Parts: sequence; C-alpha cells; structure tokens
Amino acid sequence: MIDTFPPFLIFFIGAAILPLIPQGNLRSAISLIFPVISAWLIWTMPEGLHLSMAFVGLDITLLRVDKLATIFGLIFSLAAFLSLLYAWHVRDTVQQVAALLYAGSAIGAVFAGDLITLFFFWEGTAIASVFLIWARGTEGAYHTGMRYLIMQIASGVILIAGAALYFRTTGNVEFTSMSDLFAAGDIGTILIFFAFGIKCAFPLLHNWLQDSYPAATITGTVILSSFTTKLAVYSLARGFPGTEILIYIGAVMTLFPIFYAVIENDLRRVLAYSLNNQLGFMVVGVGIGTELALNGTAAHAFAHILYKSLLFMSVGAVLFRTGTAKGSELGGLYKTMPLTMIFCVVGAASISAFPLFSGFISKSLILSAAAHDHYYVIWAILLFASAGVFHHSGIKIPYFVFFAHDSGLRPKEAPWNMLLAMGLTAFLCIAIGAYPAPLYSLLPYDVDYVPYTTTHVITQLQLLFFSALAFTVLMRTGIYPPELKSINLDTDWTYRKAGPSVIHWFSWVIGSFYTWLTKLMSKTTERTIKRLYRSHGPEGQMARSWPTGAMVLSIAVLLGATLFINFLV
Amino acid sequence: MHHHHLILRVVTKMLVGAIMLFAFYVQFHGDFSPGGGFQAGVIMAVAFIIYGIVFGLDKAEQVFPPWLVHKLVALGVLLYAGVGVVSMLLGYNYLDYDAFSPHHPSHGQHWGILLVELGVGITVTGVMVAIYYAFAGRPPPMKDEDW
Amino acid sequence: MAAEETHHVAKTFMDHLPVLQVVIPLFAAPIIVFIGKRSLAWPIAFAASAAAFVISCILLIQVLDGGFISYHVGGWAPPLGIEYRIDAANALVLALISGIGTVVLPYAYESVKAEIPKKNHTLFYACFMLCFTGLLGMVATGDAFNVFVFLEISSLSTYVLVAQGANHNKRALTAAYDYLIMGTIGATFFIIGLAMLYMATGTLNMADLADRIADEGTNRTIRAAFAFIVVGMGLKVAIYPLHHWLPNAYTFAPSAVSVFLAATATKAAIYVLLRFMFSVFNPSFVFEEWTLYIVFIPFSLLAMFAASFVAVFQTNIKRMLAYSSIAQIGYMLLGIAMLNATGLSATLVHLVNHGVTKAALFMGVGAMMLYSGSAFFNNLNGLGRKMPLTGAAMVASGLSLIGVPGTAGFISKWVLVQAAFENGWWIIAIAIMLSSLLAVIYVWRMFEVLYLTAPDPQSTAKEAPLAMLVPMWVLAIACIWFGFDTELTLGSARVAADGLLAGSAGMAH
Amino acid sequence: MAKTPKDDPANYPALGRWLMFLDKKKNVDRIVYGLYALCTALFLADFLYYKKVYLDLEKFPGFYALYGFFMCAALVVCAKLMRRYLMRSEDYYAPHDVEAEEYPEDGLDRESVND
Repeated sequence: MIDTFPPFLIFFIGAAILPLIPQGNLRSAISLIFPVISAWLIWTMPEGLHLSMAFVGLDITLLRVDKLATIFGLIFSLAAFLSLLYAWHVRDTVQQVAALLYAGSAIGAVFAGDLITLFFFWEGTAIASVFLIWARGTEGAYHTGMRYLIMQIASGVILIAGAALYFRTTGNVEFTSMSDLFAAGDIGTILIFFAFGIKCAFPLLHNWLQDSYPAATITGTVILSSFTTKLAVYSLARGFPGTEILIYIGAVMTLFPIFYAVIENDLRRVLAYSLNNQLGFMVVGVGIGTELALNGTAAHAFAHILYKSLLFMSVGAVLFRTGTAKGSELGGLYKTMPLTMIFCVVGAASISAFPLFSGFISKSLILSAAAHDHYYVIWAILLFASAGVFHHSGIKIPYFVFFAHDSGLRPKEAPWNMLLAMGLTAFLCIAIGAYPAPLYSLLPYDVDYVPYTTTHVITQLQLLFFSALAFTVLMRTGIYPPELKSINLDTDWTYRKAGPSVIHWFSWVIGSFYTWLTKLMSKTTERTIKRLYRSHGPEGQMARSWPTGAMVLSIAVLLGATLFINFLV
Repeated sequence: MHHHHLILRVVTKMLVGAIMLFAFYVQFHGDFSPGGGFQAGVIMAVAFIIYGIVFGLDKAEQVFPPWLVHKLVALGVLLYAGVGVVSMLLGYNYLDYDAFSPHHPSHGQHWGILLVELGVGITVTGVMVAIYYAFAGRPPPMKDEDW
Repeated sequence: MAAEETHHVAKTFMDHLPVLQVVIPLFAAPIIVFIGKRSLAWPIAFAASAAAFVISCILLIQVLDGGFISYHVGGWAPPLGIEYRIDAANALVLALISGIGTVVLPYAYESVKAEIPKKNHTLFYACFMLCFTGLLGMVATGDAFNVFVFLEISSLSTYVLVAQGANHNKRALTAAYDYLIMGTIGATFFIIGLAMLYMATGTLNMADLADRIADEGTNRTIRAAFAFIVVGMGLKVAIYPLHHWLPNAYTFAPSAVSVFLAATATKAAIYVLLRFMFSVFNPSFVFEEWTLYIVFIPFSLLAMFAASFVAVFQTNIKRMLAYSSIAQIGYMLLGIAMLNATGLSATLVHLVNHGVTKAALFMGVGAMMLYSGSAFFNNLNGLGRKMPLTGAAMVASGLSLIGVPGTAGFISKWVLVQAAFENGWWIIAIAIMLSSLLAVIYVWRMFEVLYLTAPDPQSTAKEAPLAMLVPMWVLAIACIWFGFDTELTLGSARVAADGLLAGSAGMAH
Repeated sequence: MAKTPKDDPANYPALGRWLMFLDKKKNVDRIVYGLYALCTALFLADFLYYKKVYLDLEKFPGFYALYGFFMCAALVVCAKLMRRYLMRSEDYYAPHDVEAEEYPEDGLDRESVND
C-alpha cells in the first residue's frame, strides 16, 4: 500500500494541515517536507497501473507509473521544493496552500492513467494557480487572473468534451497515445489536442502566459513557471508523440517569442516569452517523436524547469528588493546584489546552452533528433532560436538588470532563503550540465548520446559568442533598441481591445434596434392581449358557458368531419 | 279527490292484483321464456304507480313507504352481486352458477339465474317506484332568490 | 363447456382480483344505502376504496412484465362470456383511479360535511362508490359492451354528484344537466359505434373484435363505428370542441367531486379511447392515421393554446384549473397522435401525473373554499399566508402543473417532447413548450393571489383540517416523488405503450 | 543622483566591491576586445578539427559563427521594426494595468528607490 501511495495526496494533505500550523518559520519549514516525501514516493513507486477503479461506469486509473511520468513527477517535486524554499519568507496562507495544491494537482495529472483523472487535476492546476496571481492584490493582477482563469478553465472544458467524444469512439478513457486517431481526423482527439495546446501556449493561444506570469507575485511566478506548461508538454508527449504538425507548431513557437523578447521592457515578461520559446523546442521534440527526440523533450523539460526557475528567482529577487522588474528602470545592480547577479548569469548560461550548463546537454538532443530525421529547415529555425534565446535571456536580462547604465539603485542583497534557493538551483544547473549521466538515466528511453564532442562544443561556442558579438556591435553602434517604458501588442489585443470594441459596437447597434423593437412590441403585445382577453377572457366567446344546443351542434359537426375523413381515405 | 273517479278506482283495485301476478309470472319464467327481472320489475312497479296515480301519492306511500323503496333498490343489487360473491366464495368464478350445484351444473344454473333475476326485479321495481315518487313528490319550483 | 369436461379447481382470492377490483366498490354502494346509517357510510366507502387500491397495486405488479390476466365472469370463456382483462395499460389507470379514490375519501369527509346537507350524505357516498365502480369497471373489462354499461354507471352517478353542488351554487344543477345531455349523447354515439361493430363482426369481446377486424380488414360499417366511438368517447374525454360540459361541471361540483372527477373521469375515458384506437382497431389503418392527423393534432394544439389562454384570463380558480385540464388533455391526445411508443408512454404517464397534480390543486382550492366560500381570486387573496400548509401543497403541485424539472409534470412533458422529436415534429415540440409558458402565467397568477396580495382582514381562515391536509400532502408529495422516481410511472407506461402499439397482436390470447 | 551613505562603496558586499572595475570604461573596452579575440579564435578553430556533423552546410567553415552573428543582427533589426507597429504606452489597455501599485510591502527590510 505504502509504495503506491499517490504522491499528489501528500500535497493535498499538506495543504489541509498547513493552515493549522502557526504562521512563521515553522510553517515554512514544514511546507518543505511534502515535496521531499513526494519525491521519495515517486522514486520508490513500482512501475505499472495502480489504484484502478470504476467511476460512473468508466475505468479510471489514479496512478500510472512509467519512466516518462516518473521523470516529470520528480522534477515537479524538485521544483516545488525549490519554489517553496524561495518562498520561505512569504507569510500568506492563501499562497502557501495554493502552491501546494497546484504542485499536487500537477503531479496528480502526470500520474493520471485516464482522461477523466487528468481532467480533474487539469482543472485543479488552473484553479489553484490563479490564486498565486490574485495574491498580488492589484487591480491589474485581478483582471489578469480572470483572463488566465478563463483560458485555463476553457482548456479543461475542451479537454472533457474531447474526452467524452473519445470515449464514444473508443469505448474507454485511457490516456495513451492518440496520434493515430488524431491523424485520422477524429474530432474528440482534435479537441483534446486543442486543450493541451492552450495549456502549452501554442502560437495564437499563447498570450495567457505572457499576460499572467509577470502579473503574479514574486514567488508565485517562480511556481507558475514550473508546472502548467510542462504539464502540457508531458500530456503532448504522452498523447501525441510523433504528430508531425507539432514540429511546425513548435518551430513557430521557438521563433516568434524571441522577437518580442528583444523589445519587451518588463523583464519577467521577457522571461515568459523565452519560456514560450523553450516550450517550442520541447514541442518539436514531441512532434518528431523518435526515442531520441522524446528523450530530448523530457531532458529539456527537466533542465528547463530548473534554469527558468532560477531566472525567475533572480529577477524576482531584484523585484523584491527594488519594486520593479522593468529594464528601463534597472541597471548597475551588480554592485550590491552580486550573488544574485552570478546566479542570474548561471541561469542565463544554462538557457543559452553554454557547454557545462544544463541547456547544453538537453537542447542538443532535440536539435540532433531534428537533423537526424532530415527536418533541415526546422533544424535551422531551432538553431536560430537558440542563438536568439541567448540574445535576449542570456545577455539582455543580466545586462540590463545588473550592468548597463547605473540606475542609482543600491538595494540590499536578496534574503538568505532566496539566495539559498537560487544557489541550489544554480548548483543543479551546473551539475546536470557538467555530469549529465544521472539525468540521462532517468529518461524514458535508453540514451547513447554524447553531448561533449569537440564539434559540438566548438560549434556551440561559435554560435553563442558570435551572437554576443552581434549584441556588442549593435549596442556600441547604438542600433540596439533601448529599453523603453512601453508594452507591445500581442494576440491579447484581440480580446482585450478588438473584442471589446466590436462588442461595444454591436451592443450599440443591437441596443438601439432593441429599443425600437420593444416599443413596437409593447404596443403589439398590448393589442394582442386585449384581443385575447376579448375572445378568451371570462366573458369571451371561448370561455362562455355555451347553450346545450350549441354544444350538441359541435358534436354533430365533429362526428360529421370524422366520418367524412374516414370514408374519404 | 277521493270521491271522484269511482270507476277508475274500482278498476284499479281489480287490476293491481292481476298486474302483480303477471309480474311474478314474468319474473319466474324469465329463465325459460321471454321475460326476466327487468320486465317483471317494471310491471311490478306499474302496479304501485297506477295505485299512486289513482289514489294519490300519500296512499301509495302508506302501502309502499319510500324508505322501503330505497332499501329494496339496494337489496336487489346486493342480491345480484351477492350471488356472484357466494359463487366466488365457493371457489368458482364470479357469477359462475355451477358453484351452487357442482355435480349437476344445470341445477346450479337454475338457482343462480333465478336469484340474479330476482335481484334485478327487486331493484327495477324499487328504482321505477322511486322515480315516480321523486317526480310526483317534487317540491314547488325554486323561488327567485334561491338562484 | 369447460365445467363439463374438466373437474373444477377451486379458485383463490388471488385469482379473483380482476373482478374483485370492481365488485368490492359495487357491493359497497348498495350496502351503504341498505344500512342507511350516516356514520357508517364513510367507513364503508373508505374500506372499499382502500381494498380496491390494494388490489389494483397487486394487479399492476403482476402485469408489469408485459403479460396480462384474463378473468372469465360466470365461468364462460370469451368471446362468449364477459372477460375482465388486465394488462399494464389498464392496471396503471386502475391504480390511478383507485389511488385517487382512496385519497379523496378522507378529504371528502370534511368537505362533504361542509358542503352537502346531512340527509344526502349516505346517498352521496353511495353515488361516489357507484361512480368509482363505473370508472374501474370501464377500465378493467375486456368486453366492449361492458365498457358501455360501466360508462353509464359512472356517468349517471357523476351527474348526481355534480348536482350535489346545488346546495352551494344553484348553477350546479344546470351544469349537471348539461353534462347529462352531453354525456348521454356521447354514450349514445359510443353504443351506436358498438352496435355497428357487432353488426360487422358478430362479437363484443375486445380481443375477438381485434382479431376479426385484423383478419377481415375494414369496411364502411367498421369505419363508421370507429368514427362514432372516437367522437362518443372523445366527448367524455373532453376533446377540445367537445369540452363545454367540463368547466361548469368541475366548477360547480362539490370540492371532493371536483377533485375526483378531475383526476379520474377523463383519464378513464382516455384509456378507453386508447384501448379502442390501438387494441381493437389496428393503428396501422389509414383512416385511423388520418383521423389522428386531421382531427386530433389540430384540436389538441387548439386545446393547448385556446384553453390555456382562457385559463390565463379566468377569475375563478376552479374554472381556471378546469380549463387547464382541457389544455392538458390536449397534451395527452397529442401523445396518442404521435403514434409511437414514446408518445403513448407520454400520454399514459401524463395521465397519471396530471391526475395526481390536478387532484392536489383542486384539494387545495376546496380547503380554501371552506373559509372563503367561493373560488374567485379576489376571495382567496393572501390565503396562502393564512393557510401555509395548504398553500405550500398548492405551490408544489402548481409547479408540477407547469412542468418544472423535479416534478411529475416535467417528466411527462419531457417524454412528450422527446416523442415529438422522434417523429421530427419540432414545431409541435416548440408548441408544447410555448403552451407550458402559458401554464407558467396562470399558475403564477394563482401564486400571486395566494401570497402576494393582502389577506382580507375579516377573513377567519385558518389552516385546513388534518383530514384534508393529509390527502393533499400525499398528492403533493407524489407530484414531487414522481418527478424523481419515474420507475413506477414511466416504467409501467412504457410497458403499457409497447402492449398497445402491438395493436391487435397485443390482445392475442 | 545625490550621494547617500548607501552609495558608499564601503557598504557594498565584498564581491560587489571587487566587481567595481566594471565601472571603468577602459575595463569594459578590454572585455570587448577580449570578446573580439575569442571570436576570431573560435572562427579559426573551425579549420583545426574534424567536424562530425549531419549536414554539408555545417561543414562550411565558420557556419555557426556567421549564422549566429547575422541571424542575431537580423533578429534585432526585425524586432526594432516590429516596435514601430506594436509599441504602445503602458496604459494602453487600462490605466495602471502594468504594475498598478508598488509591490506590496510585507514588512521585510526592502530598499526602495527613494531610500
């Protein structure tokens, strides 16, 4: 029993008992225990299906343990631990409980063996996570949270609709590869794909991500960055491996956010764009669907969660100390926050895939898989995106925060818990990058890939340093776009600006039409009622007590009519 | 009124007995020849009705009090239905006359039909007389304020 | 014949149930008169109706598997003798009639005391029992002529019962008279139809009739018979243009009689109509289909709207309920006209659900009339607040009359709409929903009067006596209960509908 | 910017003080020259080893270097062009939509701009 204790339950139990513990260091310390227990459970859980049961006539499986689920479960537990450590100083019960519920739901979803269980946890992540945005307490955050919630819930609703259709087609709700059905154009599977796509921030469905992550609390953003999108990647890897369209979707995903990232001012939004770009690599990996590519996706997700958390943590620490995360307001912080700066650089190096950092050993798996399967254009795009991500995440973030022009801000170094969390994460990033064998052993398939070859190291260094060179040249020549207090239009313009104004216009047209109509209607209705009253009212023809003779006449007429019909046909 | 129509009264007195006798004839021959409870009951009722017409409602009600009429109406139905119930109690179907003489079903049929026809006769007599009483004893028309 | 060939096996109580169903109340009526004691009249009537209810329940359980029970009166096998024939369709209606009868009697105890002069009490209960017998007999029998006999028994006693309202309002007499004329004409048409059938086939047993019509096909006599039977029985059903007797009869009859008639009389007639249209005549006959399409559908649509409009404008609540009954009968006829199993089960289930609902509403009105003296809206102002339990029961059953989900009325309308969609008649489905909206209006008017107006300060109204409240609540709870547990109502209606749709094959021995 | 005690390098963390050399333009220039040198070295390194790659394109000497440089330059130029069409003021969607308020004070010893 104990070896198949569902790990998500640990988090839920934690969420239940945490509010009972007095607010303070004790509570923060205890909150760290749950991810540890969860990781241990996941580590020891035997592979196979556990806790299967019948639920309203459906066979559901709460725990499906295999290597793909295990690696995601482990990194989620690890991310939860690091995020909670980073959030040690937070004294807000809502955020603490939401964080545990959110992590628990995400882990539950990863181990879900069927679409119904998946749906429940899917919605669980949506509902729990929105509190991390709302906890910011500002009006903008409230509206952003609402938009975020609508998108997430919509994804869940589409998922359950797809699951229902899927059940009708196949007669079961097992969550397994649906690539063949999808290729055959099955509508239920397409809906499920679409639901995953929303959560995975596919192009044109992506904007909830860039909209919400910068709006959440400092610690909330770190937690948010780890789970939702990676859960979607996991779901795609589980449900749609080898679906070719994913390759192109992924390629576009890697591409367009880097343009936005270059000109974005809010650095947490820059990170959100680069998160989107990194997801693109994973989606391409799922789309290629070979063992190498899927290994790449899992490894990249693992590495990505760590370095993306690290980057969000360092920018969060700056935000915590200065009250802003805008490139135009910051600069020169290396003097007073050198440790944060170093951790940020480690994160930047990891995301840029410098040799000896974690991105190097995971991203290259996907690039190799693309080249190996002759997707040359895709390969070129991914290469470009790698250079681009170095450009905005690797250089832009540390440069504008910690160097560039001196903003005059002299904040204190980040608090100890943040430093500790960043330090641990940075250590993991480097450890994985320098010694990838343990990570490779966790991957779903056997790995015979060697990342550190002369060719790979040198070409990668060429790519990165020449990108840096481009940055330097452009910076020095003044071509590089300065950080400006501004925002950039994205797809959210459609529903934040265009939609409302179209609706406004329509409501005006319909409103005036309606006013005209109601005037007309009220007159007509009044007349109709009067007429009805004349005929049907107590004194009316229809309600009067008829003389017996008249009644008899009606019988005769009806009899005649019936006889006539009967003889006619 | 009693002093008028002497001939009518004498003839009526003579006829009433004969009508009753004829009624009994029709009643008890009902199972062999044309006749039976319905006809006999009406004939029997006629005897009382003609008596009432000629001698007045009061006299007729003295001879055949209304309460008795009501009871007889019910009694006839009870007799009819009772035969059925008894046959049922004897383990046969409702109104299965075989019940009354299982070994000679035709005897049973005789008994059964006789009793049932008697019940019909009694009820019909009662109903016809009751209708006559009701019409003849009608209270005056309603006053305007009753409406 | 059978008696001569085989030795007799003694019948037990259980074998006699089909006939006992009718005989017990039939026996009760003369006993009440014969004993003639006012204090015993009610107990006897109640005992008889309770026994009938128990029997009908046992019968319903026995035939729910789709089988039937045949009972030969007098030991004469059909088609010669009279046959009592119970299957799911009539067992359901029997249960409704005897159930309502049993529930109405305790209610009648108080209501009759208040509304009818003492000297008439014994006769009232005797007539009530006769009416009860007649309705049960009409439904239980498998002999066409027997249907007529029981139809007359129930009709004649109904005229008397309606006339009892004269003590309260003299218009009850004209209402009874109108009903008598119309009812007699209907019964006459019916018997003319039967005579024609007898002439054409030489038999009166329904199953035998069905066989012969199926074997020999139709001729003009049979078609004429069909027309006469449908119109004659249609009058008892109160099909739309033949409904004029109904509002007055329901309005001016004593409360207990209104309750009983509204819940059972037209329902029994609908059952007979169903039995003749589907079992005796083969529903696949073209002329029958055309009659349904040309006569039933337009008139039931007319009933649904015209009668509902009248109900909306009524100032007398009993009259309003009467017109609403006419509209509801429109639904039932529509279900028949759908000519599919779902439609028929909608009719059968609505027959039960509406019976229960209407009975509860009339009971509520009757209880209020104890204090208000009339059923006009302006005399009932605010009584819902003065009589909270009565008012609550009326609200519950009013919701069921509208067809709010979670009430019995919803189930039957839902099935009816489904049947319409099955035939692709979505316009009719829309019409059903629209006319339900009218029901919302008139029921709302009732709620408004009962709750939202100020009560008359001089009103002496207080909560109704327990003997009225209990039956009212039994029915009101049934309205809700059947809205959730459809196993009994809808389940047996479906079995019954399948049996009926099998046509003459459903009557095969 | 007025000099405050906080601005005094003596109050910086040791690591921060050590990094102060970046403040001097000369040192920054040195780093940039270092980068130029490194880039040249990496470009030349391409001629010195056997390239084990999938594509013929990759074998082109300095392919990665040139690809990285020109694509990044193109990226920045394109993004700059995009800015022309996409940039809006911060209050575009709603007033106070971005950072409606200061980050809520939660009692920790945070330093703000005005200290």
